[in-house]
Amino acid sequence: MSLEQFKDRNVMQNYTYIPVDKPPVKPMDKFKQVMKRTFKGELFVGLWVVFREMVKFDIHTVKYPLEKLPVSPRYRAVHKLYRLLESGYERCIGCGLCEKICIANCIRMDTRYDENQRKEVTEYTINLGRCIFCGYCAEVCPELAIVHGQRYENASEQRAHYVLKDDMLTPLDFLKEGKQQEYPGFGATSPNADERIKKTPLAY
Amino acid sequence: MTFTAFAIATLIKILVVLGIFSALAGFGTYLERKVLAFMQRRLGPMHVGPYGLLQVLADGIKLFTKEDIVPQNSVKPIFMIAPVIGAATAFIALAAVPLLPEFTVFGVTVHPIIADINVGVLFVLGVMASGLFAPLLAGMASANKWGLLGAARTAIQLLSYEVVTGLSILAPLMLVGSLSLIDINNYQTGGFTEWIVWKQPVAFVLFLIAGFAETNRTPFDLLEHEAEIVSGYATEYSGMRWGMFFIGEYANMITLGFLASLIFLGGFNDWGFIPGGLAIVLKVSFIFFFFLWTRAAWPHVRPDQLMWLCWKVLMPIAVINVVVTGFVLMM
Amino acid sequence: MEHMETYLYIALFAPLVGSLFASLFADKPKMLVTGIGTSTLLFVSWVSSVVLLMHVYHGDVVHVKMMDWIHAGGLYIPFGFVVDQVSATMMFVVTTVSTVVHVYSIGYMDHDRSFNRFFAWLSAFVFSMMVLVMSDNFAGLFIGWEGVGLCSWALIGFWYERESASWAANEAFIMNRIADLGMLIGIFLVYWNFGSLQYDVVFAQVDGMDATILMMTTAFLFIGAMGKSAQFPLHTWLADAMEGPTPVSALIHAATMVTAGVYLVIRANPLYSLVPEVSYFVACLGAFVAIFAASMALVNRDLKRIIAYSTLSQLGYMFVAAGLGAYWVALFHLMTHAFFKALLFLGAGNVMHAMDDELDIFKMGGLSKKMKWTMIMMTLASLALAGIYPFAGFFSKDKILEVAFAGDHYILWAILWFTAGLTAFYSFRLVMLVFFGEERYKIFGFHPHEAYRYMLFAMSPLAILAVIAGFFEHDFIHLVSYALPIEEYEVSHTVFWILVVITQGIALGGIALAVYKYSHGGFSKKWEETFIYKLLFNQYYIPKIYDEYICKPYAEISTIMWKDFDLKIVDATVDFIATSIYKSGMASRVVQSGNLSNMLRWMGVGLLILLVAAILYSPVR
Amino acid sequence: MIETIAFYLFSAVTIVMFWITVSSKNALYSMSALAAGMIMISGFFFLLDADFLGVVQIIVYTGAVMALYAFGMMFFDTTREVKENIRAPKLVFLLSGLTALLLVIAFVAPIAADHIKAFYPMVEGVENPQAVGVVLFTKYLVPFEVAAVMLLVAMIAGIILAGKKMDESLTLKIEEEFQEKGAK
Amino acid sequence: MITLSHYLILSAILFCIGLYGVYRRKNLLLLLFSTEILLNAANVGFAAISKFYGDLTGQMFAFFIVAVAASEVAVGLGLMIVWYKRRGTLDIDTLQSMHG
Repeated sequence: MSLEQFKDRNVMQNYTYIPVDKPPVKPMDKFKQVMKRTFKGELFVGLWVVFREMVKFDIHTVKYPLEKLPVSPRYRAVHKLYRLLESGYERCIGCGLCEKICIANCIRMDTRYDENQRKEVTEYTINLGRCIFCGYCAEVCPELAIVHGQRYENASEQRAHYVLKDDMLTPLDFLKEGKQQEYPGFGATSPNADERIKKTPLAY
Repeated sequence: MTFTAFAIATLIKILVVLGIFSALAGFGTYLERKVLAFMQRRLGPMHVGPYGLLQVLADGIKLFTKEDIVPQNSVKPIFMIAPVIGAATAFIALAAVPLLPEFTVFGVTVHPIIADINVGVLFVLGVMASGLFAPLLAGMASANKWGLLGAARTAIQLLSYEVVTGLSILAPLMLVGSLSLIDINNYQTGGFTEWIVWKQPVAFVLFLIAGFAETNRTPFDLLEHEAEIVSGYATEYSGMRWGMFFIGEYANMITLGFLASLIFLGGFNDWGFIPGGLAIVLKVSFIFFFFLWTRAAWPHVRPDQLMWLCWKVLMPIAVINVVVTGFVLMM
Repeated sequence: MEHMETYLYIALFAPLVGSLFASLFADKPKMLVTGIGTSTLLFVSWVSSVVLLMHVYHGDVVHVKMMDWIHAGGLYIPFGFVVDQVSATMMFVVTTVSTVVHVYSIGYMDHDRSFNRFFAWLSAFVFSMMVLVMSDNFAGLFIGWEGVGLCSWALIGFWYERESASWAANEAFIMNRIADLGMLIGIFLVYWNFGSLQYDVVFAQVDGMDATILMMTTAFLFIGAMGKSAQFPLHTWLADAMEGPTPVSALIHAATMVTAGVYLVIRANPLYSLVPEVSYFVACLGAFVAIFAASMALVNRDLKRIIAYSTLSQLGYMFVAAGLGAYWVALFHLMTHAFFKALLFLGAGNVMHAMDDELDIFKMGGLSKKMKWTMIMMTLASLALAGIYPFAGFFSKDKILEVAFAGDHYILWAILWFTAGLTAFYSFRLVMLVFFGEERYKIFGFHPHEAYRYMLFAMSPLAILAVIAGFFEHDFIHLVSYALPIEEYEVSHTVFWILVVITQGIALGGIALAVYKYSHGGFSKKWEETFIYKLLFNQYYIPKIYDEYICKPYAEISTIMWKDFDLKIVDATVDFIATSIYKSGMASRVVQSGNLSNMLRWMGVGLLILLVAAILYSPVR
Repeated sequence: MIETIAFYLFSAVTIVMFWITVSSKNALYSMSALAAGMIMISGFFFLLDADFLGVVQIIVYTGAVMALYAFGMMFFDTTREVKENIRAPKLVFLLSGLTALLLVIAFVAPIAADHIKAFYPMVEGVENPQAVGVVLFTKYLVPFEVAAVMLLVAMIAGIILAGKKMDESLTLKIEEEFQEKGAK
Repeated sequence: MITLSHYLILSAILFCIGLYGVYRRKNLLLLLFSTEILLNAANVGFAAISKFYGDLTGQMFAFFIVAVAASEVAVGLGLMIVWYKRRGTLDIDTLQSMHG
């Protein structure tokens, strides 16, 4: 299944509206309904449908551990923390917006001023056990430093594994190999963002 | 035949039937999962063995090795006995069912029926009816409100549908004039056109519907309706005790398949070029498949709909069928 | 024959239907429809009776068996009806008189509160009477017998608010019960000896019977007849029964019920004819009552009582005839008497109505101007009663005298002959005092008026019959000859004519005396001082004697029995039993704890005892 | 041989089961034991060649009657311990023991023997259900119909009794209930 | 060899077990259980006599007893439900509002 198919969210043409009558109340009406449903063959329609599917053998099973379905780019799975491409520093500027906005209270950060009087992030944890993957943190981040990744298999044997910053931060060698893709997904600006910006009075 | 020979033969038959049908019951679960999966565009068990064939074995091992949990407040002896009743009644019911035509092995003619009693049909029905004690006692003994609800549903559902079963089977019995399943089978020796189902289509449909209720299958599986009462009477069960309920249920399904085949579908008579032994296996298989088929196709009913269906629709139809049959026979 | 049965049932049950219909409205205010309805149904019954009479005229008999009434062990009593010549005559008489009386009563009871109830009872009476005369066995006869008694009781006491009326009703009823006991014994004797109660079965076996048994049977049956027909000494109730409404007196106490005794003797004639002793006693008693009652009628001042005594007297005549074996004569006199006596009573009813229920004839007089038609009809009836040619009474009464003379019973003949004179006298005394002479009613402030026109019309058939009934003598003889023995009396022509002349003479003499005396102011007062007058006026002191020598000692004995025997012995015994049971119940009450468990255990104890008994006394051991 | 074994086996099981039924304090034990005993009784019927009766015993007693009782137990909340105030237990033992003794004596002593005559003798070669049917629908037709009517009446009575509003009785009303009604 | 006496004695014993239950039980439901035992004991006796005298009358009686038992359960249970709804207990000792 290609990505384009996935992006097409217009599913309305496939909807079938089922008219719902009031359920019968009187015993005679109930009996009529049963008779109607019995002899109209609705029951056999059901039987036929499943039998047809069995014979057609049109299996839709994804052998999951062996094959996986593609994930939408805007999928909100485990977070990623990005680095600056040039310097390899973390993008996070320690503004603390993500900590403030997190409704599950799962982000925790400690900051201090370093010797250059720049803000330095000393501790940064996201408790994935509590996270509800709402995406607010990614949306609020001014630097695109925290984004949602595609990794949805996060089973583990220890709770401690759920808070490891290192798992989320792009490894340096990875960065050097140029594998850190610029994030187009959730929280990123849309491709046509410039067109959609309304000019403010200040711009004049 | 001497007493000893008789005893030995019977013992062997019992063992064979027990073994085969236990295995069949296990295999039934595999079949069910596969068929349901295919009908739902799935593959079903695939990983254990080729095409998941060894899944049965895996499940068996799992059930046997699981911890046997007995809740503290339950009535322990009865809690422990209840699943046994379920399995035992299912197999006892099989005792009076002629499974295959007579055949000869090593020069010995074998009657593939453990006990040929002349009230065979009634015996089978009676024993299957007393199988209701398994879920009933299980639910009542397990000190669990879902269990109790399941037990209550057992009482009303099985008790009510017993009536329909009995009445629906009465009309064919009137035609044949005997309660022995072998006599009923012999009545239909004439071939395809002689099947009782052509003479008693209404009875056949009623018998099947009631059979669904008696064996506690969808669309009438209210005793363990997952969406409503967790797992009904089996909520507190685990391990092999839980498994025994299912062996009983599948054995009952097979018994019912045999009954329907023998009474309505020509039994183990030769069917055209197909020899009788194979014919009945085919018929039973079809009925078994039909059980799975409906499970895939049809939704549950509500308990009140179930009772309504039994007493206000099926039973009157059954009575009318019996009366009409009686009049026709008199004329 | 089939449709004859239908007529029979119609004649029998039409009055019953009328009675039931009227009784539906018994507690409602007057509804004319009850009167008209019952009268119509009675007319229907009358028509049926006439048809039956025509049918049996040539000797046929209609006999139906309606149902098996009692069939227990050896006792078998079918319930059937027979219409032979005797009962057809009776039916004709009964339905005729009662139809007339019903129509008459619509006018007579016009202003009565219990109009509907009256007709319910009256029709019920007719039904009972029909059962009595139509029954083909003694049991049915007895039912009718008791039925007419009951209706008579209810009708005498119709105005039960009056003490005298209810007293008279009870008296009549009790007297009749005493007599009925005798009758019942007679019926038992019949069943005991003949093995059946069917008339034909019984009468067929009469010949071989023991004379004593026959005598006892007939005697006891006659006791019943005496009660019903108010013969001496059970006669007192009839005069008192005049408390009832006048139509009732006309129907029950003149025409029908009181003649039931005569009917019984006629019906049982095969028995009586075999027992000359009893028959002769019957005749003697009849003659005695004839003169005895007539003598009392001579002096009585009460309009209805005079007629009642005359009824008694005429019943005496009938018994003489019956006792002498001339049953058909008795029946004939019964019929003619019914017509003119009913007419007389109905006329008296008119007079009473006119005089606001005043009965003393000395307060009347000169009513002929106001009530011409009533006067004419009552005079006709009185002439018939007196036996003047050509009125109906002449034929029947003269026949009785002839029978008595021909049978060599000269004393009886003499008594009857004298009585005929008395009869003529007192009937015309009544007519004179009521209708002629000075108009004394004005002194007492009465305003008499003639009765309703339709009442007079209703009476007219009776008047006509009272005049002409006698001319049907030969037809009557022909009719009853199929059922009753007809004997030719050997009286020579000369003797016959002499007898006629003598009888007519004394009757006319009596009339002449009465007319002469009472048109000239009546007898003087000094007559009232004589012993004879007092004796007669007080009815021979018989009511007093009954009261003194029967009622009072009986009351005393009753008191003694009540105080000494009943209270001290019977009650004490019963109380002792009750108390002991009560006490034992109190004592054993605790056993009944209501606890199911305990009861089950008691049951177990019982089972144990039974088991022990079963093992010890097993019959198959 | 096998009959003897079966008889003694069934007897032992039945007696034990029934004893549990009458003596157990746990109602569920009682019910289960009773049901088991009933099935064993049907075993006796099969031994006695009364096949049809045996099947009827299973279907009616274990299938219907005991299930109804179980249903009742759920109604009455008696699936657990039953508290019973037993009075005079010795008397109970004495009574039933004596009865047992007497009955056994009565049956051992040939009191009833040799006096019974077969009115409807079993015919050789006719199967039991058939024979039963013939007798039931000829000689015992009227009782059979009466029994059918009785069952119908009982069914209606059961439905009516267990139905709504039947627990409100005017005659058995407790004083407070009246006042309660009046207050409304 | 099993004779009639065996069955009759068995029947007697079962009957007395039932009797014991009837005497002892205070709970109405359990009391009814005991009565079922009584009926079944009688049924065994009937069936045995039926067999050993070759007469079907015994079985007929047993059938009617079964019918009676079924009716008894239907009505009895209905009555008990009514009683339980009113009183909240099935103890017989509470069931004596009519003691003398």
